[in-house]
Amino acid sequence: MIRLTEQPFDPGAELNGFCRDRLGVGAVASFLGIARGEPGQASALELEAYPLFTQNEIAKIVASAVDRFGLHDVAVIHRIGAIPPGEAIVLVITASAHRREAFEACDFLMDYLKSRAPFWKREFGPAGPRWVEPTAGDLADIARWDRDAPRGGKTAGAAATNE
Amino acid sequence: MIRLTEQPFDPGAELNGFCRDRLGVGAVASFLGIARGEPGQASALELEAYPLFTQNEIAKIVASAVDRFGLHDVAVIHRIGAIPPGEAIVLVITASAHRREAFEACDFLMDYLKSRAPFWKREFGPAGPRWVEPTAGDLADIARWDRDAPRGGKTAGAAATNE
Amino acid sequence: MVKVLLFGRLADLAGWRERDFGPGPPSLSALRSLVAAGNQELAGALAGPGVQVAVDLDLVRGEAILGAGAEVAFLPPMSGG
Amino acid sequence: MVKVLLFGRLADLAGWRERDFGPGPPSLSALRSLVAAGNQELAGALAGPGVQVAVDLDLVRGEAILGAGAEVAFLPPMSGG
Repeated sequence: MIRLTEQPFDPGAELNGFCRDRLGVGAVASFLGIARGEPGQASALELEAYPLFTQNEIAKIVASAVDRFGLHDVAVIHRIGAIPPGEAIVLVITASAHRREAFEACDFLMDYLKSRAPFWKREFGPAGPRWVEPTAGDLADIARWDRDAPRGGKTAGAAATNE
Repeated sequence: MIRLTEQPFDPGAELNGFCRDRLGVGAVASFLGIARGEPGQASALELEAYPLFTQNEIAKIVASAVDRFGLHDVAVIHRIGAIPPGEAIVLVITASAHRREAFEACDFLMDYLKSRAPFWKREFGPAGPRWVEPTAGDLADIARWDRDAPRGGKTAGAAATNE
Repeated sequence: MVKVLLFGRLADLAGWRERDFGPGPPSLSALRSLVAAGNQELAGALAGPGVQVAVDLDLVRGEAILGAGAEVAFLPPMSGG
Repeated sequence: MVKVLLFGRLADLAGWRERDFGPGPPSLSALRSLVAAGNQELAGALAGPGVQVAVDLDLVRGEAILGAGAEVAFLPPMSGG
């Protein structure tokens, strides 16, 4: 499930909805990005998307992550528009049989979203607004996955009935 | 916050409670372990703890993770007793300024819980109950962290106002 | 008629986010010149590193022939999450 | 009097989880013999690899002198999560 939304979303409700009736899934990893800022600040940042294109591009990467890491399911919820401090920007949830794959897929998807997903982000800091581009760290993070061979299913098995 | 509980817990509510009023935190990683099993099965597994000792030992590891990864906060909620299929066993949540530290700390804490935390786990599979011991994979997972130098604060910086 | 979309700082430099160009520039390079006409800063930014182009929701590299009614988006370096 | 706690498969092998031993075994090795008395399988398991011992909530290695009222827990290989 991939969703772009201009409205605030409820990370806990999303997590619970995602996990409902998953008898075969042992491992659920998630990442939640929260807008940092000063209390009282109207918006910490503003995110622009090219909705249909953004949705398509994320769907391609999600499909490749499902394949590479052997995932049962993925949710990506990404806020767009103006985001006040303290509100959720992005939630990525990955489900798999074992924890290693869920963690790595979640990490991979966040690296992708940070530096290659079609969003444009403007931050409102003390020095005024500025467009954010991927940092050297972000580029190094995503490059890890280009270098690595696929890892899904390659790790040692965990216990049979839970992750 | 470290909690052992014989009662089911609500992962979404825990995540939301953890994230409330965190204006300085950009990154929240979490891992949720769910009891796998067949529908209708009374319990998928049973977890025993030595409550005070278990709590103390987890607290030591959480303190070392906070220090090593520069975390703002950590929550570990671990179910004990009999756990029906589909219910949450463990939830680990880590909060930090940047995503790399939150991910790594969550991964580290799960590796610890799997193979070194004072719990004894009995699974009820088709072949009857059996005590679970850490797998070769679990031992290899936790050994990664013994080998590695501390990583907290060593990764390249992310953007200023959100993770 | 070709619909042009600008995002991020490209829209700021142009002062607009969406505009139609007609009757129909035949190629991407011709369109890029039209879009940046009279705006040196925008021309530089459009030619800058990391700017990608999507035609009808597909990324294209280099030159492209544009059909009538094409939607062309100029995409500066991306950052989400 | 020393309180002994067994966990996991050690408790299964012994058929009990908690028992008092008195009037007071002076050392851990003496206590271990008492705990396993007449139960070869338990004796083997207690001496097996990966079994740790906590005295008054602290892990100890090797021998230990036990104070009156000590709580001694025998901990087989652990696995949570």
